[in-house]
Formats: sequence, C-alpha cells, structure tokens
Amino acid sequence: MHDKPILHVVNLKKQYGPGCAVCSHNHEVALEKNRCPECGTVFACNDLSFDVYPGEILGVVGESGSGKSTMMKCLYFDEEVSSGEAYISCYEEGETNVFQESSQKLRHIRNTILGMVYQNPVLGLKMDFSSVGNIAEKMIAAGDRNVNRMENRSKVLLEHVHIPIARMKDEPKKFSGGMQQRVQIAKALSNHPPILLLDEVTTGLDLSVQASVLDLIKTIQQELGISMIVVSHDLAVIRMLADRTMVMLDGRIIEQGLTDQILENPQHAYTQQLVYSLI
Amino acid sequence: MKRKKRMRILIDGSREVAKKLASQIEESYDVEIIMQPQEALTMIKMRETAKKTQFYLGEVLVTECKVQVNNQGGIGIVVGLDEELAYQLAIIDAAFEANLIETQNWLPLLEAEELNIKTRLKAEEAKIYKTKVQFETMDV
Amino acid sequence: MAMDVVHDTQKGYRTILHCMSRPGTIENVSEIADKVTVSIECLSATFVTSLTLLDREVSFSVVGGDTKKMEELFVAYTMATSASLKTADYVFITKQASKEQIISVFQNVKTGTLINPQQSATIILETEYLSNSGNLLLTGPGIEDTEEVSIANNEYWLEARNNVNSEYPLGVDMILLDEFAHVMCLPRTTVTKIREV
Amino acid sequence: MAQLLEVKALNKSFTIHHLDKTIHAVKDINFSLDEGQFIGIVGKSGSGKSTILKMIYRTYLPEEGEIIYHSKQFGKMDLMCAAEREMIYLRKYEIGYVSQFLSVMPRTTARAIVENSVIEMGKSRQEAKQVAEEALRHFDLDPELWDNYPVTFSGGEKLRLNIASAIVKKPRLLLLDEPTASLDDASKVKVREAIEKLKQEGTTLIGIFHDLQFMDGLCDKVFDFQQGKCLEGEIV
Amino acid sequence: MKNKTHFALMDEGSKKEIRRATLKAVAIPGYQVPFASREMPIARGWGTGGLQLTLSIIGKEDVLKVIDQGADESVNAVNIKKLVHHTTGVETTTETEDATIIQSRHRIPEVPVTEKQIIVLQVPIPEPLRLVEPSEMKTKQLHGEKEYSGAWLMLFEQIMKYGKTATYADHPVFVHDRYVMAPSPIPRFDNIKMNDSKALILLGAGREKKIYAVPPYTKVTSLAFEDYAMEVESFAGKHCSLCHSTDVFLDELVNEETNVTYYQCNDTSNCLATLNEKEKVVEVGIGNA
Amino acid sequence: MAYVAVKGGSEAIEESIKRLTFERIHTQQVLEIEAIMAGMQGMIDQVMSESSLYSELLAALAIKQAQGNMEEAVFLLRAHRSTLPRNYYTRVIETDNMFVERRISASFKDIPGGQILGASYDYTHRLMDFNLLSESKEAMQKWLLEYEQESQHSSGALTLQSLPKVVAFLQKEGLFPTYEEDQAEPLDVTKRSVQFPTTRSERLQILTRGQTGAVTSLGYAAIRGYGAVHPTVGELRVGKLPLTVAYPMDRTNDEENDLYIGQIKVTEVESFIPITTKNEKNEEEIEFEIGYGICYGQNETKAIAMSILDQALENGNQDYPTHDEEFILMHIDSVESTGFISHLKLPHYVTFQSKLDSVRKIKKGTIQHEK
Repeated sequence: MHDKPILHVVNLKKQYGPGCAVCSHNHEVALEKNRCPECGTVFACNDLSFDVYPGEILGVVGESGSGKSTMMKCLYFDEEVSSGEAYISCYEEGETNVFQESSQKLRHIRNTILGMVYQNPVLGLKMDFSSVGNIAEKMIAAGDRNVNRMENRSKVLLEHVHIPIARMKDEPKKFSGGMQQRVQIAKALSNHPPILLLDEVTTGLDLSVQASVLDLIKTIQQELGISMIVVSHDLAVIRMLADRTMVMLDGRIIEQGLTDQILENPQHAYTQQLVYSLI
Repeated sequence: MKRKKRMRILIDGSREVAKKLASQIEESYDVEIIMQPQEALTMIKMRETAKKTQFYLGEVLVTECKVQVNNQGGIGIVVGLDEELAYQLAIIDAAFEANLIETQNWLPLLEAEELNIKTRLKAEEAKIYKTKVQFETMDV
Repeated sequence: MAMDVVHDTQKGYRTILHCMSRPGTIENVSEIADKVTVSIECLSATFVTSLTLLDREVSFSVVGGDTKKMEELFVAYTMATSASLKTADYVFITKQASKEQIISVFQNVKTGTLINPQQSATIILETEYLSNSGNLLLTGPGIEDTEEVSIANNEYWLEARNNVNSEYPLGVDMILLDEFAHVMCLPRTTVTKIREV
Repeated sequence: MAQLLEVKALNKSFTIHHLDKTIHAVKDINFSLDEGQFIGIVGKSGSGKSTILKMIYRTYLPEEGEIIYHSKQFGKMDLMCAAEREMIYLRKYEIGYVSQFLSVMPRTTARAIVENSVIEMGKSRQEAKQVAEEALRHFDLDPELWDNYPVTFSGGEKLRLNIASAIVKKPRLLLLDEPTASLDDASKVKVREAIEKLKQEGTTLIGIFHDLQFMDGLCDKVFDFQQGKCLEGEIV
Repeated sequence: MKNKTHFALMDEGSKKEIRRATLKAVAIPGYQVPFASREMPIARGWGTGGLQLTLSIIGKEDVLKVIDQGADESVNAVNIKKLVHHTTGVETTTETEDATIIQSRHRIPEVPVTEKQIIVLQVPIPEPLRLVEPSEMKTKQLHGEKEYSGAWLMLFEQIMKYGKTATYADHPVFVHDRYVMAPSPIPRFDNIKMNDSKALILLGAGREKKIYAVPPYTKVTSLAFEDYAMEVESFAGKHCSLCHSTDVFLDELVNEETNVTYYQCNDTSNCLATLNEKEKVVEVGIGNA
Repeated sequence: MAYVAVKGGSEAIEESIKRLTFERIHTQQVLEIEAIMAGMQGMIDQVMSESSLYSELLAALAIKQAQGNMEEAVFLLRAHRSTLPRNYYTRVIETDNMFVERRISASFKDIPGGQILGASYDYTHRLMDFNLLSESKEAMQKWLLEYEQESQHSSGALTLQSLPKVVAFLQKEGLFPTYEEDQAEPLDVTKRSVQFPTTRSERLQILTRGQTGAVTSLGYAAIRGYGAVHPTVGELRVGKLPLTVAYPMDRTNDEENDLYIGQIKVTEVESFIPITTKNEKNEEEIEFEIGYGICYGQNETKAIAMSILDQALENGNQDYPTHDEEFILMHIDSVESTGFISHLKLPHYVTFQSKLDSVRKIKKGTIQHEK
C-alpha cells in the first residue's frame, strides 16, 4: 500500500521480574497466562508488533490485565520497555528506534509528537491548576511561549469539548469526571500531536457523557487527521471509533483485523467469547 | 606479643607503663620526631547486624604521632587528645619495630599490666552483673 | 619537591578555572611547573594538573607510552585510584599516545548521565603546542564572539570529541597542555569549526 | 463491458470454539460481474447469501477461493488476501455496503452522518454539506429530519439515510444486503427508485432481496443460491 | 593544644572536592553540581555555600569584597569577610573595582564587573523547580529531560490570576538555552547582569550541597513569555536621596520623624563612589546633608 | 538625614561578642571542663552523636563555649571537624566485640546471657532529689566505698565481652533471614553529596548523626500511624567498642598487627519488624526484618527511633512521609535545620523590596482593571 505507518512497533516486550531459562526462551509453552511458573516473572506485554497509519484509529480490546494499559504506558514512555522497537515516521524520518533514545529525547517526542488521555484524569491533569493552565502546559512543553495564543487556543479547545469558557480558570478538581476527561482530551490535543493515545477514556463515565466524549474523539480524528490508539474493554466503544482493532490476551495480540470483521467474524476462541458476551 | 595486644595494654592500662617504657628508649637513643603529636580524625567503619552491610558511624578524634628510632619508624595513635601518650606509643612502636634490646625485657611488664586490666574489668563485670534480672528466682 | 601543596595547587587551579570559563584562552603554569623536580614521563604541566585535581576520592587513567610508571607516581602523590578508561574520572593522554589510542579514549570514557552529567570524565591531553592564531574557531559559553586557536594534531580527535559531545549535557571536558606549560580548556559546551581556507 | 468482479470457488465455514463445532456456510460459489451490471442473489433466508457480500466487504474473513476485483486504485487484485489498509481504502472510495441496519455514532444527526461519509474521503466541510443535502433530498428524506438523531427514524427513513451515506461516496461497487427487509411498500418504492438511479449513473451493484418482485426488471442477472449458479437474463 | 588554622580553613581534600565540582559547574552552565559541603564556622543558610566557594578558590594575591543586601558593612558581610581574612590573610576591600573575588548575597554590584573578577553568590534554595516539585529525585529527572513546563506554567498561572507574573527576587532564568536556574535571590533588576557577564559567576548552596555557575559571555534569559515580558522592580520617578542616582536598585526607607518615604542606593559602595565623584566634580562637600 | 545603609557592622559584631562573653562569665563561676565531663555525660553523648565526632573533651569544651546550648555545641564541633585532616579509617568494627554494660530485650524474657539493666533511668522514680542541692564530696566517697565492698568478684572468663546476640538464635531457627557479610565499600555522606535513591550506608550514616529530637519525633510518627512499622525491641545494648586501625606500613594484613587506638561507647538497637516479602516464586510471605540503630554514647531513644526509621526507609512507601527517604534524610540534620531556620534572622531587604514591587504592581493592575 502506498502509505507508511506513522507508528511501527516491533516486538514490544515489558516484563516484571528477571526472567529465567524457562521463560526467556520458549515462553509459549512455559507461561501460565502471562506469568512464568518458575521465576514468577510477569510478561505484561509479550512481543507486541503492530502499525498505526496516518489518520486512523486503532482499537485495542482485551480484559483488564491483558496488558493494554501497560502497552500504552510503554508507548508514552511512562514505563520503560524491556525490549522491542518503535519507529515514528515524523521522528528522525522513522529510522530511529525511539525506545532506545535518551530520556531527554523521549521527553521531547512525548511533548511534541504524542498526546495521552489516561483513564484516570488525575494522571493527566494538574488538579490544582486552572483548566486553561492545564491545556497551556502541553503547549508550553511543546515550545509555545505566547500567552495570548495559548489562551485563545485553550478557549477554542474548551469550546470544542463543551466546557463553558466562563469556567476556564477553574481547577479540574472542581469538575465532574466527564468534564475532567474532556479537559484532559483538550489538553492532549492542544499541541496538535500526530499521535494520540487514549486509555479507557470513557470507562466510568455516565452514558450520555460517554457518548459526547466518543463523539468528540471521532470529530477530532476526522477534522485533524490525528492517528489514535484507543484502548477499551468496551467493544461498543471500539466499534464506534476504530477502523482496525487488535485483541489482547495475557500480554499478547491474539487477533487483529478490520473492526467489523473482529466483531462479526472473530477467529480466536477468546475473541468469540468476548463478542458473544456483548449485550 | 603482637602490636594490637601490646597497644591495648598500653592504652587501656596504667599510663605509667607507657611512660616508663618510652623513657627507657629516650634515655639511650635519639628519637627523631617525624610528625609532632597532632589532632586528626579517624573514620569508624562499621558492620551493622541487620543486613551485615558496612557504613560509616562517624569520626573519632585521635592524637597521632610519628617518630624514628634507630632509623625505624613508629606510629602512635590514640583516641582523644593525649599528645604525651601518642608520642610514647610511637616510641615504643618504633622500639619494637627496630627490635631494640630493651624490648626483650618488656614482656613481663606488659603481661603484668594485662593482668591488672583483666582484674579491673572483672570487678567491673561483677558490678554490672548485679543488675541482671534473675528470672529463675520467680520459679516456684 | 619545592611545590607548595597549598598555594601552588591553588594557583594551578585558578588557572584551569580561568581557562575552563573562557575556552580558547591560553594561560601558562610554567611558574609552578618549573618547580617540579620529580622525574616523570609526562609534561610537568600535566603533573601540576594531577596534583591540582586528584586525591583519594577520584580515579584516573593514563593512555599513551609507558603508563605504568606515571600511574604509580600519581597514586603515590595523590592517593587517587588508578582505574579503567571506562570508569576513570580523569583520563590523561600523554604525548606518546597514538591517534588510535586517543580516539579510543573518546569512544570509551564516561560521559555522565542526563541526571548526573557531572559524572563524566575530564580528559587531560598533552599536545605539542597551543596557540591563539589558527584556523580552529571556537564558540560557546565563555567566548564573547569567536576564539581562534590552533592545537597540534587536533585532527586526531576533533571528530571523536564532537561525537562524544553530541547530546548535551552529556559529554567530556578537556584540559589541554603543551610543552611550554600552556593551558587551554575545551568544556563540552564549546563548539569547534574549522575555518575554510 | 469490462469485468469488475469475479468470484471463484468461494468457500466459508465458521468455527465456534465454545461448541467445538464448525458450520459450513457457503460452498463453491462462482459468478462474475461487469461494470455497471446489477446482480441479484436469491435463496432461502438463512442460506448464507449475506455471507458472500460480507466476504467481499471483508466483514467476514474469506476462507478459500478467489475474489478478483478490478480496483481503480490498485488494479486487478484478490480481495481474499488484500491488506487491511487496502480494504479500508476500498471501503472509503470504491466499495459501499448497505444493510437494513444503521450503525452509526450516537448523538450524530442525519446530516452529519452523510457529511462524515464525504469528509472521510478528504473533502472539505463545505463540499460535504452540499453533497449531503443533495443526497438527502435525492432519497427523499424529509428536511425536517435532517438535524435529528436517527434513533427516532422509521425503518424506511433509516434505510434511505443509510443508502444516502453510502452513495455520496459514489462507490463503483455497491453491496445491498437485504435493504428492503421490514420496509413498508411505499418505502420500498423509494428505495427501488434510488437503486435505479444508481444503476443509471453506472454503479455496479450486488443485491440480496427477500422478495423477488422487488428485483423484477432491475437485475441484469441472478445468482441462485440453491442451484449454486448464475441465471442470465430473466428472473425465475 | 595548638590552635593554628589551616590556610583558608578547609583541609586540602575538601578544597579539591569543591574545586572539581566547580569546574564541572562551569562546563555545564546552570546545572547544579552536587558536592559534599563541609560544615563551616557560620551557620547553614548564612552563606556556607558561597563561603566554601570563596575559600576553595582564594589565594594569597586575591582581594576580597563581601556584600550582603548590597552593603559591605552589613553584619553578615562583615562577619564573613572577617572569617576569610582571619584564615587567609588576604586583603579585603569595599571598592568593587579593586576586588578579584566578590562574594555577595542577594545583589550583583551596580558597577559593571570585569573579566578579572569572580562573583560568588550565596544561594539558599538552588532548585528553581522546588516550588513545582518537592522531591529532589524528581527535579533532577526534570532537569535531565529538559522538562520545564512546570516552571513556565507557574508564570502562566500567575498571568491568568493576576494579569501579570508575580515573581519576586529569584525569578528563574534559562541558561545557555538548556537549564532553568535559580539566580539566587537577586532582584529581577539584577537578572540582566547575568547575561553575557564579563565576570565568571559562581553560585553555592551549602545546605542544599549544590554548586553551579554561569561562565562569562553566556546567554542568560529570564523566564518570560513573548507577550508578557518580565518586569524588573521599578523605581520610576524615584532617586537616591544621597547621590541622586536613578538607574540603580533603591532601598525604600521611612523618615522616622516625618513619616515620609524616601529612597537610597541599595549598593552602598556604589553610592559612596558616586558621591565622591560628584564631590570631585563640583568641588563642594555634601556637608551636613 | 542619616545614611541608613547598614554601617558600623564590624563594631556591632565586636560588641555583641563581648556581650555574649559577659553573659557567660558575669557570675564569675568557672565551669571546669572536667566538671562537665564528669557530670554531664548525657549532654556530651548527644553532642558527640549529633556532630558525628567522638571526643568527650571537645564536646565538653563546646558545651561550655555554647553555654549549654546543644545545637550551638554541635555546630562548633562540626565546624571544627572541617578543619581537621582525616588520616585514618578503622578496620570494619563488629559489635560482637562490645564490652556490654547494659543489654535488654523486649522480645524475649529469658534471653541467653540474661537481661542486664546496667545503668538506666528507666526505673528511677522521677522525683526531684533535693539532696543533690547539697551533695558533699565526703558523702560521695562514702557511697563509693560501700558500693565497692558490696560487689563480689565473678569467677571464670569475661562474659560481657562475648554476649551472644538475640538475633543469632532466631536466625538459627530460620525465623530471620541470614545475610552474607556484604563487603561493598560504604559511601561517605561527608565526602560525597547524597544522591537519591540512597544506599543503605548513606541512610545509616545520616540517621546516626541526626538530631536526637528530630530522629525521635519522626520515629514516633512512624509507629503512631504516619508509617507502617510495628517494631519490638529485639535487643538493646550499651557498651564499649574497641577500635583498631590497620598498621600503615604493614603489608601482611595481619589483624593482630593492627594498631589498637582505644574504645568508644555506643548504644546499639536491633528492632524486630514483621514484613511481607515475596519468595523466589513471587509469592507473598511474612518474615521478620531487623531495623538497625546505633549512636555514640548512651542515647537509647535515639537508637531505637533510628532502628524504626532504618526499616521504614529500607521499605520505601509513598503513602507515608516517614518512609520517604528524602523527607527523612533531608530534614534531620541538626546543623542544616537550625542553620536554615536561623538564617531567617538575616536581613532580606532586597528580596522584600522585590516582593513589595510585585504586589504593588499587581494591585495597581487590578484597580485599573476594575475601573
């Protein structure tokens, strides 16, 4: 195909524990779920390989403990990978494995290329700072030094996520969960990141708020052409957002395909179970 | 008698012993002072008993002195401020190192003082043991 | 030895400090170096530098020529520990060092970490001559505009230095010494350029 | 007329892991289709007719056989083994799919749904607005409904919206999966008119229809699922 | 007991350790180099960082000036000067021009410093990010990653709240486009003097055990947004009641009898120099001013 | 109008120091160093411990010079320390060789070797003893004589120099993990600035030189609820430790050829603290851990508190300040905390002027805005 992935991930591995002779080699056989029975090492992400293309939404489903969130943390460099490679097409012409870059460079990539929306807004926001400040923080990190420009953009974004401008100087701690999540999205978007990571962003929100958040994400993707990885245990969310979807179980990708194909013609026993349990 | 033992006797025992031995040497030899008795620090390296790791407990003030007798160096280091003792210890150390004839007669003297120290410690121990709680006495 | 451990090392240090603050500036320590009476394989300015910077808390490594004697001497005079190239705090490159040896120093020395960039080696390099006219242009902190210098055989290591300093603040700082007891410094912040003729 | 699609020896079965069972859905399907043609697929309900469409659209993973498609973008290709990204491209620009069900984002207006279809192809918001309104009008959706959420629509309205959002992309190949099921007669007529219009405009179509009457005079050929072969010309 | 203090008080080992740290500080401008920090005969927080720097670099030929809050005669300045003189015998001065080492707390002299001088600043809190992040481990990480959005955000929030930045002294600076640095609590008025300074500036924090530096001719900019410049303390329309200088940092004073506010030079030696200069020119004494 | 810049600082300082001397001596009572050494052991121990310099004489001198002000005395000793060369390091000192003067365990009643109370305030009634107002030398001598007579000499070998450790018994039983001797060279916080995360050696050194009050308060907080430590004092010992230094010219490394240099008195505590650990299979188990405390002289609360903090910091826990090494280690040093608190007395004219300027500008801005 003519387009090149914006994010190319090869064999991402994240393990907790030292690993031993048994699990370091033939772990297919050796592991109990994602844990080595010999040394107790847990393989939270086990050889994940996938691509994200410009402008697409890649869905990731799987139950809790499947390694979805760990994968996201690794991609946002919150966690250091144990091994693996990742290439970002707009960083060093996509020829540098970013996982091996220094923390200084990782911070730069994070500030200028990536956006992240955490399930828990506490992780993504400074609850005691103003909402506008929160949004500006990301722009500041990406190098903006103009207060008016940042303030204006924050206003546009807040409007976009349906937060009244009158409340822009309020601290997120004064907001409801849904509002906090929307501020977080506004923040993540503020510096036009080519890649946006969304980790269970609608989990725990009221249905109506969920809908508006999803709507927002879709609109943003269409309008700004941002590539996204959307992690959710909720298939309905994935169905609505994702072009392609991968299914994770015990730290591995067990299946990936077009989202409607995954939902209507799942191949793996686990995916079938997941789909059939969808009400 | 090796150095550690004799230094222990000289430092823990009566000051008279060191004084006497040192003056014997001073009378018959030239004592060249390499380093005047001076204040210095010694860092205490310890092993703790929880995980058997090493750490530094802190410093202890010592007085150190270096001399030469018959071209043989000697060192005296003693906890606290005691220039006289540090000097005497250095001379005695040099004398032993140089194997001077005088040192051959010192052994009985040192051993006698060692006995004194032991006796003193025993007396001390007896007093401390009187503070031991005797659980046996509560048996019926 | 007639060198005064208190006042001469203070003077030596101030010279190095002055030069480190003003890369490209060339000073000399001949007044102190002339007092060195010890017979030693390195330049007397190098010996002065070792007495100025080393003590039992740091480690060093010597590269080039018969290093064993020099190492022993440094240990005896400073109580510093002799260490491998990869772990040494100070690396002395003598005039006898080959081009390959010099390059390998730059490839192996510690460059610090982003959290502790000061945990990097300082390279003390002996060279034939240092002068303030030449085609090597220096810019960076400590330099008002541009400094013009020439350093004997700089083509041996300039590129290797650029590589090792490529991700600031990681890198190495250099103290350069020549046979006339001249001192010049190149901290990691100094950018070098060769003037096209 | 040039060939657009050729289905050869297509097989598909479903493995249901928790029952440890494999169900054969379709077997040895063969037919071909030229540009601008309309092929109808007939057969008993539940016989696996939509399976064929879903395989062409890749909602189902094809298993055996070939689906040769002549893409404008990629040239001659086998949809059996096309890359996901290629499928996504084809869905965006070349192949449309309409069923009786409407699956859209919640809280999105009818107008926005159609507009999004256009925007997806990289068109401007302005252009999308114009095209969407045209399409909605074309398929006779009451302008009063345009800014409503489709959850409140009748079956016929939903379907017309569905078709509208599919055809604004001007697909070369449109797959119609029982679009008229559960529609009243008046609605059916409107859908038929819409399909006729598409055909006139040169769109190639594959349709599954529950009632044969509906297809009368519309199809160039019919694939009979029971017989497992194509009948040229008239419908039985 | 003998009571002869070693030259410059500290043993040579201690000096060497500080000297090594200082060289690294010069080589990495604005980066806080950790050092062991000896206990000094003056209290932690009273300039032990500056004092250790001064004692580690000072030689017999140096001339020392010490100022505190701009004044040579401030008790703390006098005390430090006395201690250094007592342990080294070096000459001290109140004339800025004559000094080779100027140790200062809270000010950079008004008289332009020269290439021959070293400014030593005493620093109570060297970490500019401390208000944003209390943990040392984390602030070190932030510096390592050049992650300064927290420092900027603080200014941004002030602008949102007050319409302008509300920093006092110690307004953070950006050094060599890499490190955010606390300039020690000098007033904003003095920040500009750090940029492309002719003299080497060394900063020492004894209690926090950090040494850092601004080499001469180094870019130092105050943290400020494009559209909200940092405003220095303004003394517009005010002048020193003694020497009538207007472009200097002034102390605000109140006349005990009349309750009227008046101003005087904060830099006392500069004030005296200006007065002397005037006297020479006008050839009249200021008499009973 | 007078020139208000601080002038005449030199004279004022001289006079201030004179005033201080006056306050120390105006009653014309000479406080003999010997008297301090003889009668104020507790203060001396504390000063030595907090200043991390063992010298009873200098501690007594510091106490006299500081007129009994503890923080000032510690400060004097620390500053003095900076002027002295450190020429020697002792051999690794093991407390097995301690000559025990007091030893108790709260964990077991009948420990091998017994509970030895030694000298302790614990069981004195805290009633003022007015007899001490008029204590005579004769009475002292009489008391001492009687005390001497009533003690009988023990027979056999000296046992107080080889008392077994309570821990050793529990380790034999497998209740406590045993550790191999760790030969890693410790780091010295006085030679190298502390870097977080710290090593065990740095923590122990900072704790043992911590301010007695601070260490005690934080140790108290750790067991009162602002920490997750539930200790039992396994063994507390007070006694004398012999010190030896390797003979510089000796190449045989024969320890019998070492220099014995004297002994110091210390208090040592091992606290037993139950913790959950993971075994080699990553499964949770309960085990005992030892918190270690030691300090110069006899200072039992400090040593116990140190053992609590030692264990708390070994098992960092973000939920509690007392398990946060930066929080504890950065704030317990006497010289640092007293110095920084007292620096607030220094003039801050310039910074305050800067604050004034900032506040005025903001006020002005707000008023304009309101208009």
